[in-house]
Formats: sequence, C-alpha cells, structure tokens
Amino acid sequence: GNNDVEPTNDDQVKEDTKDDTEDNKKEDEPKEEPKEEPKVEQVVTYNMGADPETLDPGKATENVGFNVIINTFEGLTNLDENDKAIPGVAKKWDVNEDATEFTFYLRDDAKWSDGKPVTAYDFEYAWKRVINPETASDYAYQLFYLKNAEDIINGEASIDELGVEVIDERTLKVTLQGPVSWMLEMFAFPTYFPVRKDVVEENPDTWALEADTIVSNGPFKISEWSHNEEVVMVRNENYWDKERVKLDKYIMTLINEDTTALAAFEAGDIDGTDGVPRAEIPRLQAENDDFMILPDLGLYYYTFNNKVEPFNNEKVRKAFTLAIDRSAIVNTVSMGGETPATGVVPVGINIGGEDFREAGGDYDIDPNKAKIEEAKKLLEEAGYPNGEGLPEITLNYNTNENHQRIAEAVQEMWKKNLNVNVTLGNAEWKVHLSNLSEGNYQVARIGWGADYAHPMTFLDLFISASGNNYTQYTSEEFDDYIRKAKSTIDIQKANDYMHKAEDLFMERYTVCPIYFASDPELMKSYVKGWRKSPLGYLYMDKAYIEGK
Amino acid sequence: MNKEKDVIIKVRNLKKYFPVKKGFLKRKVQYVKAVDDISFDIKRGETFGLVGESGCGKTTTGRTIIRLYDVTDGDVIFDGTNISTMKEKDLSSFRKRVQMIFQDPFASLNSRMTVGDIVGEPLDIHKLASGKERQERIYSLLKTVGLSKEHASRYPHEFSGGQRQRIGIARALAVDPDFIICDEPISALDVSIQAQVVNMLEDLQKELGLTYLFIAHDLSMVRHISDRIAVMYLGKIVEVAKSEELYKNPTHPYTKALLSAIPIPDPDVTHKRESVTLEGEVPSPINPPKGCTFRTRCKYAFETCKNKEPSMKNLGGDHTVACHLLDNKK
Amino acid sequence: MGNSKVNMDSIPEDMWEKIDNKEKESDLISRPSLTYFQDAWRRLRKNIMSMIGLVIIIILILTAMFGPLFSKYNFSDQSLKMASLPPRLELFKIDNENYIYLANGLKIYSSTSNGEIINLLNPVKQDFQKKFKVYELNGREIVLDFSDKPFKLLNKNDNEYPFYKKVWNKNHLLGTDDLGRDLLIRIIYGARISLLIAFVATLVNFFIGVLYGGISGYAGGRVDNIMMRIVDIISTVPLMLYVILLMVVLKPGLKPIIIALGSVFWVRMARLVRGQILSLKEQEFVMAAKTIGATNLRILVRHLLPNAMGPIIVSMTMMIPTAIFTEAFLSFIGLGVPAPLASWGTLCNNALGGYRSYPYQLFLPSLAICITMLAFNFLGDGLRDALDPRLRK
Amino acid sequence: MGRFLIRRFISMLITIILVITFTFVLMHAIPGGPFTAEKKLPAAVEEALNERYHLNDPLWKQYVDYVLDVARFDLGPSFQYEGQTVNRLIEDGFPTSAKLGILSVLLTLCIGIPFGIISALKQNKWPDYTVMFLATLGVTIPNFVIATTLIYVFAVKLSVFPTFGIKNWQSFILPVLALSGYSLSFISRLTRSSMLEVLGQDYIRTVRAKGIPEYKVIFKHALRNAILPVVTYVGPLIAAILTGSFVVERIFALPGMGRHFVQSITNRDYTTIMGITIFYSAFLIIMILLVDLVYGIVDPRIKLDK
Amino acid sequence: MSEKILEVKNLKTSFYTHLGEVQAVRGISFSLNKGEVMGIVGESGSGKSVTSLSIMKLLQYPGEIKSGDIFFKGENIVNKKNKEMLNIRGNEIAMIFQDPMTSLNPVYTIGDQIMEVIIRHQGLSKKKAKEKAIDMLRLVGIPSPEERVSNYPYEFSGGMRQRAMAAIALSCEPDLLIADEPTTALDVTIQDQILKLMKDLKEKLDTSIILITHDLGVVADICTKIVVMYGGLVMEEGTSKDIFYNPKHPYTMGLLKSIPRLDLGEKKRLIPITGTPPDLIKPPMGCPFTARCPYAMKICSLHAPKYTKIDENHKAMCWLLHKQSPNMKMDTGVKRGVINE
Ligand SMILES: Nc1ncnc2c1ncn2[C@@H]1O[C@H](COP(=O)(O)OP(=O)(O)OP(=O)(O)O)[C@@H](O)[C@H]1O
Ligand SMILES: Nc1ncnc2c1ncn2[C@@H]1O[C@H](COP(=O)(O)OP(=O)(O)OP(=O)(O)O)[C@@H](O)[C@H]1O
Ligand SMILES: [Mg+2]
Ligand SMILES: [Mg+2]
Repeated sequence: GNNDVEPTNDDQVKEDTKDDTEDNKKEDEPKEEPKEEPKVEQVVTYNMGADPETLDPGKATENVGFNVIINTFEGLTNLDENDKAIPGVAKKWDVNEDATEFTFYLRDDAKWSDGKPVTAYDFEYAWKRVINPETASDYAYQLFYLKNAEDIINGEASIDELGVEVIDERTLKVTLQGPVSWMLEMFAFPTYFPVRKDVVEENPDTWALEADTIVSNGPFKISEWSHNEEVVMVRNENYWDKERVKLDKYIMTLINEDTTALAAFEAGDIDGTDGVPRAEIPRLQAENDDFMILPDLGLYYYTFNNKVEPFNNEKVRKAFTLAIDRSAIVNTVSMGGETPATGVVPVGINIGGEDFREAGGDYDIDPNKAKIEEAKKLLEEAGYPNGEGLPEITLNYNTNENHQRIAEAVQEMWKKNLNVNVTLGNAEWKVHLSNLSEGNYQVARIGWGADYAHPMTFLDLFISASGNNYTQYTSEEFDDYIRKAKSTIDIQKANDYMHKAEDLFMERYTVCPIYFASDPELMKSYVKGWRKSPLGYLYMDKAYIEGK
Repeated sequence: MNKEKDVIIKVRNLKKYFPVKKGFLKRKVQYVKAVDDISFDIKRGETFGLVGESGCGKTTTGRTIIRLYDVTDGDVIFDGTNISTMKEKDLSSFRKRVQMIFQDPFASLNSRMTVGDIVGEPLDIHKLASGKERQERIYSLLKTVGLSKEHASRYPHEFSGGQRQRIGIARALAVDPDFIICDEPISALDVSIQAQVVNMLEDLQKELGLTYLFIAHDLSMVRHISDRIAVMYLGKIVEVAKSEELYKNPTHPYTKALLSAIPIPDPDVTHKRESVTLEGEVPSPINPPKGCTFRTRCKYAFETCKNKEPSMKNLGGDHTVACHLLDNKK
Repeated sequence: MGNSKVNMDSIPEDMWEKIDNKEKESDLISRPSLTYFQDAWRRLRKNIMSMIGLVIIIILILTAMFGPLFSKYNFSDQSLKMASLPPRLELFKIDNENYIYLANGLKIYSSTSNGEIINLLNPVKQDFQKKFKVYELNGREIVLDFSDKPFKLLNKNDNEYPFYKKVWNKNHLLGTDDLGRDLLIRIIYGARISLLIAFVATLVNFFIGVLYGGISGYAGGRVDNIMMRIVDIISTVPLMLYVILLMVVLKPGLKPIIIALGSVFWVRMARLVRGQILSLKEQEFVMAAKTIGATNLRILVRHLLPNAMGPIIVSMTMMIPTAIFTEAFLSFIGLGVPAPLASWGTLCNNALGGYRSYPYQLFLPSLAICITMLAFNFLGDGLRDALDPRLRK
Repeated sequence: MGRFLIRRFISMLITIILVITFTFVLMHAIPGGPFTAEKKLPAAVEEALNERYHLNDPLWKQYVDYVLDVARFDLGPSFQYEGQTVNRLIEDGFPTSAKLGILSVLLTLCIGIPFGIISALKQNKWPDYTVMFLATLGVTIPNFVIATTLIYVFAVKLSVFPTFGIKNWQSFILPVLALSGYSLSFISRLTRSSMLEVLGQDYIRTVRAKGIPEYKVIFKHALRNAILPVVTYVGPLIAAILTGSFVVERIFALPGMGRHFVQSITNRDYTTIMGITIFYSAFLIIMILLVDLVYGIVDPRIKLDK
Repeated sequence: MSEKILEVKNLKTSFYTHLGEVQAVRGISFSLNKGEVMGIVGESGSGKSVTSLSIMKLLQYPGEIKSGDIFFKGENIVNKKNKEMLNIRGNEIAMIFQDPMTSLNPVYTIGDQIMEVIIRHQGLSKKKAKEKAIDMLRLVGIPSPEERVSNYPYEFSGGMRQRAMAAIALSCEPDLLIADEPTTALDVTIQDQILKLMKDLKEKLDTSIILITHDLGVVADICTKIVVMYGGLVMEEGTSKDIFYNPKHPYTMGLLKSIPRLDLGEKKRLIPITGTPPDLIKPPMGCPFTARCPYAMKICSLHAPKYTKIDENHKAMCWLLHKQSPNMKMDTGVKRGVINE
C-alpha cells in the first residue's frame, strides 16, 4: 500500500501516470473521463517557525521543540480536550491520601518506535537525567515538584534520593515534595517524558539532533529532520494506539518569517501556520475562513519598578494603570484578538468550575476604556497634579515591532490622559532582561506564557524567590498565600489563597496588565481533528484530512 | 667668482636597476640595468647635453638624479648635499631648486587640472605668489612658452602635442629653479617653437644663471644648446666632450654613427650624405654584452672589447672617451 | 576664412600698407581663467539634471526644516480610530449627505462627499458566522455583507449602495499609519533624520573613507597592509555586538547612530579608493607633481583623488540608502532616535508587515527615499561629469 | 611574490587573531549571557551549564583556550543548539548560502557589468536612463521589500515559483533575485562610471585605429581598464554574500548560515558568534587577498610587494 | 600620373567645447598619389593631428567633421559607418599616434597589442602572429624583441613606445600610413632605421605615407611633397624642393630659418618666429599668420588670401603673391643648402 505515500520524486509520478494511460487504453475511455477519485493523502504540512533547538524532551525549552516532542513522545499521562490528565503510557494510577504519592501502572503495549517496550526504568532514567546537575537541563525546575529534586540539583542530596521508584518494569512510584493539584497534568509535560537509556548513552550529546538517532514512544516518529527546513514525522507503527493516528505524515516546516508563512499558506504550499503577521489579521478575519483566533494562556504586562520614583507610589501606579485604553490597544494596535487584561491570571483557566479571572474581578480596570478622570485624580492625590512634578519617565521595551507599537500607543495615552511625557527606550532582548533583573528601569514591558494551565504558573512569578519578579516588590504575605495554595489539596481552599494573593498583588497595582494573549492561527478547513492547547501545543495525533 | 669651475651637481657611479619579473609567481629574477655606473659633473650655469639611443637610460638618469626613482647605487651630490640618501620629506627644498621637464607631455599632466592650475601649482606649493600676482605670473609663464592667457582655463587634452609640452615647460619654470633637467623638452615641439624654447632656455640661463641637463636625441639641437655633451649607450656614458669638440672630433664609434645619421633639412644635401648605419641588433639592457657594451654593433670591435670594460680616458680638454680603440692607438 | 566679398582684381591701395604686429596681439580679449573646481562648478550648473537633483535636495531639506510649521498634526499625535486610512478613499453613497468609506479590516467610516472622514462607525449588530455586520448612520441602516468578495454594502431592502467615487483623503493627505498618525508629517520628520543620516554617511565616506583609502593606497607597502587589515577587522567584527555595547554605554539618539555609522560605514569606500589610487599612483603626472615639490598629501588630494572621483561619487551616492536602512536597523535595536520619532527607514520597516493591506504605508516612505536617491544620483552623475573634463556626452 | 604571499599570510593570521580578540571582548562586554532567559534558570543549573561550557574559567583562560581550539579548527559547541557544534552549524548552513551566493554573484556580474557598459555607451540616451533608473530603484528598495514582493507576485499570485525553502532549481530564482538587487545596481553604476572614464582615453582610440570591432574594443580593452573598482567591490561582496544573508534566508526560509550572524548574537551564543565571525573574516580576508592579486593581473602597473 | 589614393577636399573639423567652437581645421584640401610620401609640417596646434584623425574618422567627442569630403581610393569615407571603417582602419589606413605613452593600453603587453591587429586583419594564428610581432619589434629596432614582446608599455622607454606604435601601424602593410610625429622621441640612429623602414614599405608595396612632423630634416629626407599648415589652413603646398628652395609663404620661410644646421657653420642664435599662434575659437578674419608675419599688411588682417599657383605642384596662400601686391622684396631666406643671412 504505497498508494498513500506522497510521491517524493518524479519517477514515481511518471509511473503513476503511465499506469493511468495503460488503464485508459485498456478500457478505451476518453481521457477526460474522471477516473476513480484518488484517496486524499493523509499529509499535513504545518509551519511552526524556528528550528527546534533540540528534540531531547529533557532539555527542550522552546515551543517548536515541544511541539515536535508532544507528537512524538508520550508521558505517563496525556491531556484531553480540556487539558485534563487522561491515561497515557500509564493505563491507571493510584494516589495516596495527601496526594504526594502516585503509583503508575504502565501499559503492556507501550512501545518505543524501535519496538522495545516502554518501561518504568525509562521514566526513572529520564527524570534522574534531567535533575542531574551535570546534565544542566534548563528546564530541570519543572521537576522540582518531585521529592528532593531541588536539593539534588543544589548538590544537597544525591540523585538516588529523587522521589521516583521503580517497583517493577511496569510500575512506577512517584513521591512529591508536597501536594500539587495539577501534578497529573504535569506528567504530560515534555520534561517528564521518558527517554531510553541505551539510546541516550550511545550518543549522549547528539542523539536528539538527527532523525536517525531519536527513538520515541509517541503517536509519530521523526523520519527526517533537515535543520532549518522541516521536521517530518510519520506514523509510529509501534505506538500502542496507532489506530488513533490517521495521518501518514506530519510535516512541520520551519519558516521563521510570518509574512512568508502567510504567503506559503495562501499559495497552498502549507496547510497551516502558527504565526500570522499582525497587520494582516483584519484582512484575514474578513476574508479567510481558515483564519481563527485560539485561546492562549499568556499575560502581557508592564512592570513598574516599585522602588523608584514615582512608581514607589501606589497612586501613581494606579493612575498609570487606569489611564490605558486596553480595548483600543487590543483592537487597533496589537490586533491579534487578545483580551484586555484586568489581572495577572488570564481568562480561560477553569478552577473548581469557574473561570479564575471572572471570579477574581477586574481591580477597577475597565477593559473597554481608560478611566481618565479617576486616573487624573489619583495622580493629583499622589502630588502630581496634571502630571506636574513627575520625574522623567522612560518606558522600556525590548526590540520588537509589536512591543514598540504598543509602547507608542501607551505613551500617547499617558500623554493625553495624564499629561505625562514618557520617553520610550528599547533594548535588545538580553540587555532588556538584564536591566529588568537589576531593577535598572522605571516601567517596562514583559510577558509570561503559562507552563501549565493553572493560575499558579502566573502567580508564582511574583514570589520573593522568583527570578522573574522584576517589580522590586516582595511581600511575605504574598509568599505565604502562594505557599499555602500550593500545599493544600483542597481545590477550593487553594483557589481562595490564589485569589487572595492576586488581590494583594493587584490591589496595590504592582504591575500594569495590558492584555491576555491569543493565538491567531491559519489552518485549512480540510484539516480536521487537530487540537491546539492554550499552552501552544498542537496535537496532531487525531488529525486527518477530509474534503481536500 | 669663478663660476666656470663651480660644480653644481656631481654624479658618481650612479646605478639604477629595474627588477623585471618573470615566471608564474613573478619572482624577481632579472634586472634592467637602465643606468649602470655613470659619473659626470655639471658646472653651474652650463648646459650639459645627454644624448643617446632611445632606451639607453637617459630618462632614467634624469629621474634618478631628481630622486623620482630611488637610487640603486651611487651618489648624486647637489650643491654639496647628497641627494641620493636624503629622506623623502627633506626633498622639498631641493625640489624648489631642481626641476624637470618631462619627455611625455601628456602623461605628465593631470587631466583633471586646468592649465592654469597646473602651471600655478608650484607657485602654491612653494608659496611664491598668490591672488592676482599668481594669475599674472601664470599668464607670463604661458606667454614665455608661447601660449596665450586663454589657454589657462583649458584642459591638457584640449591641446596639441606640442602645446602640451609647453605647459610642462611653463610648470618647470614656475619655481625659478637653479637646475632643470630637460628630458627631451623640444622633441615634441615644432621647429619654430623649438627655436623659441631654445632661445628662451638660453635667455633664462643667462638671466638667472640656470644650469641644464639637456636630454635629447636631436644632436643638432643638443649641439646648439649644450656646452658639453655626454653620449650614452646602454646605460653607460661612452663619451663626454665640449660640444664643438664632440662635433668636430667624435672619437667613440657610436658617437660617429650618431652624428652621421642626423637628417639635414635640405633635400639635396640629405640625399647625398652618407650615413654610417649601425649593424646588428641593439642589445638588451637586461643582459648587456660583457666587456664593451657597444662591441656587438661596432665594426672596429676586437678581442679586448669582449672581455674588458673600457674605462674613461681623458683625451685632454674635457674630452673623455671609453673605448679600447684609444689604447690601441697609443 | 575671411570674406570673399573682396574683389580680387581691384584692391584698394591702402590695403597694402604694412602694419605693426604689436597692436595685433592686444586685441585678444582675456577671459577669466578658471581653476578646475570653478570650472567643474560651472559645468555642473549647466547640467540640468543635476540642478534638478540639487533643487530637489534643497526642497527636501527645507521641507524637513519648515514643513512641520504648516501641518496641523504632530508626528506623535495618534488617533487609533483613524488608523491606516489610505490617501485615496473609495466612497459609497448612502444619500446626498452621507457617504461612507469601507476600510480594510471591515471598518466603516462616515465621510463627506469630498473625502473628509467624519467618524468610525460601530456596528450595532454583527455575525461572524453568517458574515455580516449592521451599522446605522443617521437613521439609515447599512449592512455589510462580507460573505463573498467583493464585499457588499446593502440597505435594509438588500439593495446595494452605489459606489460613489475615489477621492483624496482630506484629513490626511498621505493617509495615516497603523496608529492613526498623519503619514505626511511623519515622513517630513523622518526626512530630518534620514537626510541627516544621508549627509553623515556621505561625509563619513568622503572624509574618512576616501582619505583613509587614499592614504593606504598611496603609501602602499607595509602601511597599506596594516591599514587594510584594520579595515578588514572593522568589517568583520560583528557590528551588532558593537552596537549593543554602544547602546548600553550611550543614551539613544542621533549621536550614537552617528558614532556607529562613522566608525564602520566607510570601509567599503576605503577599499574602493585604495584600489583606484593603487593604479593611479603609478602614472606619470604623479611624478611630475613630485618634482615640483608637492607633498604627499597634496598629491593625494589634488592629483589622485580627483582622478578617482568617478567611482567615489558613484559609491557615495549608492551608499546613501544603505545608510538610511542601517539607521533603521540601528533604531530598531534601540540605538536611534526613540520612537515615536521615525526615520524613513523605520517607517518602511514598520510598514512591511502590512504591505499587503496597506501598501501605501510602505510605498510612500520608500518613494521619499527613492526621490532622494534619484536627486543624489542626478547630482552625483552631474558632479562626476563635471569633474571629468574629457567627458564625452 | 612568494615572499609577498607569506607576508600576507602572516598578516592574515594576525588579523584573525585580532578579530577574535575584539569580538571576544565585545561579546563579554555586553550585558546578558547565553543562559539569560525569560524563564530564569535555577542557580544550580546555571552553575552546571557554566561549568560545562567553561564559562567559569577566568576570561583570559577562556580566550586562550578558544584560540587554541580555533588553531585546531575546532570552533566549539553551540550554546543554543544542544549538542550541535559550531563546525556543524557552518557545515550545514554554508552549502546552501554558498549556492545562493554564487548564483547571485554570477547574476550580478553577468548582468551588472553589461548593463553598466550599455549605459556608458549610450550615455544620456534612453538605455542609460533606464538602466540608471533601475539601478537607483535597486539600491533604494531594501531587499526585504524586494523579497516579500517577489514572493507575493511570483509565488502567491502567479504560482510560478515556490514560496519558501529549497526544493528544486526554481526555488533559487526568487532568493537570488532578491539577493542580487543591490549589488547588481551598484556594479552597473560602478561599471558605467569607470567605463565613461576609460572610453575617453587615447589608447581606446589606438585600438579603434587598428580596426578592431567595437565589441572587442569595449570588452577587451576598455573593460579591463575599467574593471578595477568592480573587482574591489566584488571581493568583499563574494565573502559577504556567500556566507549568507540574514534577511533573504529568513524571508525565504532557507537553511543557510546567514541567520547565525544575528541569531547567535541575540542568543549570546558565544561560540557561534565567534565561529561565524572567524569563518566570515577568514573568507573575507582570502577574498581581499585575491582582489589584490587580481589587481596585479588586471593592471600590471600595480605592485603590492614593494 | 599615378592614381590618387587620398583626396581631401575642403575639410573642416571643429571641437564644440564649452568655450566655443574650436575650429581646428578650417577647410583644407590636398591629395596624395599612390606611393607618394607627403609631409605635413606646421606649427604645433595648426591642426595636423586633427586632420589625420579626421581621415581615420577617429575624432572623439566633442570633435566633428563639419564639412568637406575625404576620398580614399575613390570612395568618400566621410559618411561611412563605423562598421565599414573597421576593415579600412588598421588594414588599409594605419596610423602612428603622436603620444605614445597614452596611446598604448597600459594593461596589455606590447606583444598583445601588436598581435591584435595582425590577427584581426591577416587572420594569422596566435603563434604566427606572435612571431610576426617579434619580427616587427625587431624591425623597428627594439633590442631582444623576444623578451620585450611581453613587456607592458610602462616598462618601455618613450622611444621604445613610439617604435611599438610604429610596429602596430606597419604590421599590416597598409596602403596609406599616417605617421603623426613617428620619430620625435627617437634618437637619430633609430629614426634613421624607422625612416628606412617606411621607405622600404613605400618602395616595395607602393604604400602612400602622410608624415606629420616638424623635423624638417626628416621631411627633407623622405618626402616628395610637403604641406605647410598654420592655424587650421594649408599655407603652402609643394614638392620638397619647392618648399626648401623656393618657399613663397613667410611662414614657411620662418620655419626654415629657425632650424639649427649642424652641417653648416658656427653656433648662432636661432631665429624663431615670434608671437603665438591664433586662438582657433575666434580665428582671425584674415590670414591667420598676420599677427606674426614680418610683412603683414592691412589687407592680411581683413581678408583671407586665396591660393596662388606658383607652378604645377606649388601653391601658396599669401597676399604677397597677389598680382596687385606692391612688389615687396621677399627674402626667401634659403638658398641651395645654405641659410642666407
Ligand atoms: N579635444 C579637443 N578639444 C578642443 N580643442 C582641441 C581638441 N583637440 C585638439 N584641439 C585643438 O585643435 C587644434 C589643432 O590640434 P592638433 O592636435 O591637430 O595640432 P597639431 O598640429 O597636431 O600640433 P602638434 O604638432 O603640437 O601635435 C589645437 O589648437 C588644439 O588646441
Ligand atoms: N619602470 C620601469 N620598469 C622597468 N624597466 C624600465 C622602467 N622604466 C624604464 N625602464 C627600462 O629602462 C631602460 C632605459 O629607459 P629610459 O626611459 O631611461 O630610456 P631613455 O634613454 O629615456 O629612452 P628614450 O629616448 O626612448 O626616452 C629601458 O630599457 C626601459 O625599458
Ligand atoms: Mg626617455
Ligand atoms: Mg599633433
């Protein structure tokens, strides 16, 4: 059944046509007569952008790599449509009472792409490898929920003390540092995926660099990886649920430039693409049925330096926060279908049956307009009537066209609404980051994308110990709430703590949220069954083509 | 003041070799011995003629003396200072006193300068005149060489060959030099102008006490203008004498041949005269013949000529010759 | 040859009088003698094209300096509702008083008949499934049906509103940018930066590049080798590293840009000039200049460089747009004048993402660069010709 | 000549070492390191990474070690791409960039020079104006605009060429066009200008007097005298263009090495920055040496080895 | 009488410069028979080179043939296209240019430049052409031509370049050779050699030669006919004997007087023609020589004289020869072989 395989060279095409003509002669039919409708090739070409930095689940850190890994590897659990855990390699599991111990029972038919079974040892090896300081995995911290993980990496405990234990080939016991309510979902996170010891050790540095040396256990396997061109994935015949997989081939192209990707999409060279040029969105929205805006868990915000004039004044922070018309920014500036942000946790995270954001309120921020009067009053109260007396203010952003436009719009809003002159300063990304870390700024743009679909991934940013807290504001109370929220297994309680933490943080306007991200996407309508999670992962395991 | 004996320039054992490159990587293998060990003195106020076959090294001699070429070996002593070892940057004052008229009129003129600029440049460099005075000076220089004011704002390529040469002369005269190396200054000029220029050079010499090294191949003109004449052959001087003496009593066979080949502007005479044609090929300065360089074309050549380089012999009265024939006579 | 009207056979007696030659010579009228540069200027003035170029450049400079005085907008005034309005508007007629303009991205503006945009209309109802939007304008209902191309504007009874005509945008002559800022005034302000950059680049090229290359080529030998290796180093050490460092050290603005351009932008010119000088310096007029005691600098400046002027001028003009775009790049990574001020290059860069929907945003600043370039080229060509006295026409 | 080459070779080495030094210093002088990221690394991991890549060593030692590695043609591991070596990055990317580059240089020369000649011969007539106008456009319109427009017109609207990537020979056409616009224009103008200069010379008249057909007068005699500025320009151009263009490769999604010039810097991928820079500078220096040698061939009067 | 190979009729050539029209040649006529050697002498700037360039049709911008006809072998070549001229140039008419330095392409070897014309017109192979080029160099007296053939022009001395030019011009054995000051940079022995070469050519192949020079000695040696030019006009024309022994024009006489004679007497001060030649942008109305003529009369400055025929081949353009002219005693200046003081 080579029928379905896309012809890869001219010879094959010629052969096909030769067959056709022979058929035609036999049956003596006129050429125009439609022949039997060919079966559509089950191939999807989708553009992701940059070349993956690595396809090693233990070391990958960026989106493109993750998008390959989630389609080619499989963890203990998988995520369903709502990003809730369902069985993956583990067919079932037991949890102890305080939710700190999991026992996973692995499927018997879970196999690697080379046919060998997936065992509990593979998980143990994978995790210990990640947490081994010598491996120096950037994402080792994702494993910090595991018992002793943090101590191991800090050299205060030995690797053997990691909270993972192989009961037998098919049974794995995992011990956590404390209870984590979203832990089952975490097991579906790439850093938790298994890798094979023998494969890794054969080429410790380079095994994940070439299609040939990668052995995976997911719905697809990598058949070809031409760096900076494309990653070709084909159905993994050894996958335990291969029936589910309908695509023969999933080609991920690596076009970095959105305009080119759009052109390729419009020319029909690709079936879908991740990034869409901002300025084209209104047109696409109007004209193109294949265009859609998907939810995305991300926060775009301006961080105030809470220690320097004038942003050490809560009223000033609030005034600046209220003086922004977020709907104008979302609709005419960023234009990607984002949602005006009224807090730090984005909409779309459902906890205990309600949307965390909706429950959390809007902290006086009107998503649809700027509250000019109030903002002016606040500024006056802060001692800067009509903006007078304010020191020179610079709004920093990192070099990027969209950030610049938003900054320009905000600058103008502050000028118009508060009569404050703000200078814009931009810096190259890493310079920007180091300025932020050093508190060397007044107000600056930054953003955050969720690691997992839970408010904690956002709230966690602002604890004292976080390396991502650039606000120069630390609060024991806040830290305490977060700690409590993390260590309780009672969802409602945890939810309360998180709300309290957010309230504490937002009511003093520590940062100025701008919008919650969205994910504009182009996908041909004949591609069906795919799923993109708000974390940005595109699952192709159930995708198929129909009606092309 | 005994001007006659006052030597302005002394040339001692001057050599100038040009490397010629051959082969794939052009390694230096050979040298063109353009000037090969020549010595002479020029006295203040005199005109020293230098004649010789084309390519025998006259221009090179001139250029080496004025340090356009670095000296391969030997000394050039101008008014007591050794020019050959002087640093480039110290040459400025020397160059105010010594000037050169170039053989090739066009190539030596910057095609991006007007004639006025060209002639005026030395005035600017040595700050001799400026403003109106400069203008006047330029006009008078142009007039001196037989050009008109109008020509000052034209460009070299708009002139005929002879006119170009005059521009070069005007430039050389601009600095009021003491010593001028005239590299065939008149060979490109038409006769009437030749006469003008020669007269002019003579007048200037009288007026300003100029000294000339007058390079030419036109023996009649050289004889006319020079006090003494040196005859060069293949990078070497073969005969030096007062011009009358040289004309009346040419001693070196090459000199004799030269004199006999002069065309005479008189159809009848010229058709009757007998010229001593030189036989054989002109040897190459890369591999000059051993011994006497002229021997390959000399009908009197004999055995010694092949082995021994003839030295300069004084025949008395400033007449020196390098020829083995003289030894024989003695 | 005189006039042949004389009767050859009877010539008056007095004609045969002998005359004195002296008086003859004086009747030559003396023209002022021109120097090379005066002469070049004279010739340049005669060259119509290059004078046009010069005039354009002067107009550009004047506009850049005084243009803002005549505009009611400022380069930073935004009106987000008026974002991305093109210079030409296609109006639909609702009734005699009401006209609308249908913009990209399904936005509808009310307008006067002569192209004055009044307001952005908000839909009263919209349905993205069925693909229509309903608006109300002065009591009239307008339905925008975008289910099929071309989009249709319908009234209540499903009749199409007629296309009225194309008019110029009265509010913003050249339209607005994606933040609703007047593009004309932004281009005028952009001219300040970009023209300055053009001049800086030219000066840098001329004074550093030409002199450096000239000295290197003229000195030759070891000096040449060292100088050219320095050029190699400058051209290979990554510019971006250096720029990032500059950015950290200096405040953004024109100064760092000028420093950045000044320190690296001349290397190509230096190479070019050196190559020319290498071949020119072997010519005989250089020797001639030496004999009259010209210093090396003089020989270089007065004799060699004028002879190398052709390629110098060409690359000088050709490198102006490079400089303009380099500035845009430097601005982009944070070295240039801070936003919202924008140079032409920046305007182009920013418009690229939307070039399909709003081509004029890319086209107009490009046109500005193009005109400048043509002007510089005309001038440059004229200059080249003027500086070459033996030019063929 | 041999001596000259040896001297040049030595000065090349010195140049490269200086380039390494300057780049090294600059690289470490700017804020941010390879592991500065949005999501902060745990101190221990960063420590481990630093250990792994010897970033803990004193700078001078890093420098010396690096230079020694380079001397063995080892450019080190990439910091950004796990497990990749810089040598591999270059090996992977260079062939594509070089192919494009060679095509572009050929196009530039084969069209730019004739255009320049035509325009010089028809000075101030319509062919001249046309060529010069196009040349002005060519330098004014930046290549990212040319590239996107080409894609839009030829790939999307007319569907005659692929939109991205390198699949077949058609894939080369648009990128090469986009890549060549500027240099093409530059070269035609340079050629025009020096041709004009040369055509007025006496020796051209001599050649004509020999009854040599005009094409030979132009191509054999005039061009060789006029080509010097073009040679000067083309040498560095080849080095720059063969090592890849960031913009064109990015827009056409080509797997060349152009991207590394910018990417490695934004990522502070120290070894890649260095590797790419060294590769480029070596290439450039060789090209410039070739240019100097070509000078000597084109114009025998030029002597570089004094 | 043998056939005319070249006939120039009322040729006018001008340069249109920014200062005005430089009327370099203002209407000259002469003719040349097969095998004849004609000398053009005249003051620098009198239009000799421009005349020859006009014949070659190699005037460069801003020069143009304004009017007149040039018949070469009976055909008028004034309106010939460049293409048609290609087979004439170098092959049938060859020219030795005046300025040897700038007239040789600096980037090709001397050999290449000689071979080129040989290959072009004689269709020899490269190897043969090279042999021939070496022969030619030997013929013009370049020492060790085998080596010199691969030298570049800058490696040649001035005279050698001029000989190389001559080699180029002579290598195709043209029917008409225009030699613009071919021997100015040459010493007498070589000059002798070159002149002999030309004479041989003339004798063997019946080549016609136009020899432009100011060296009256050379003219006397080889020319059968002499044209004296001044200010863009032909002042006097005649056989060499006519010109040397019976000059009718004061300019010709001036020329003859200003040469030093080595064969005669003592060193004396030369007698130049004083003054400067006329500005050809505004050429004088009358005779161009008026300003410098010792015999100038009122009419000279107002009207250009017509040619007066002195005998069959001898004519001159001077008012003194007019029949009405007061019979001024003319100092012919030259007696047979002796300057008459
Ligand atoms: N390109 C040009 N532009 C303007 N005037 C020119 C040009 N070429 C020649 N002339 C003028 O034409 C006149 C005749 O020049 P031509 O070269 O024919 O003189 P010639 O008789 O050959 O003199 P010479 O013996 O010095 O070579 C001169 O006055 C000269 O200035
Ligand atoms: N730059 C140079 N490189 C190599 N050889 C040279 C160079 N200049 C001159 N020569 C050679 O040196 C020799 C002497 O040349 P020079 O120019 O001095 O001759 P000359 O006596 O002035 O001849 P002419 O009367 O023809 O001008 C010649 O053989 C010439 O080829
Ligand atoms: Mg000489
Ligand atoms: Mg002439």
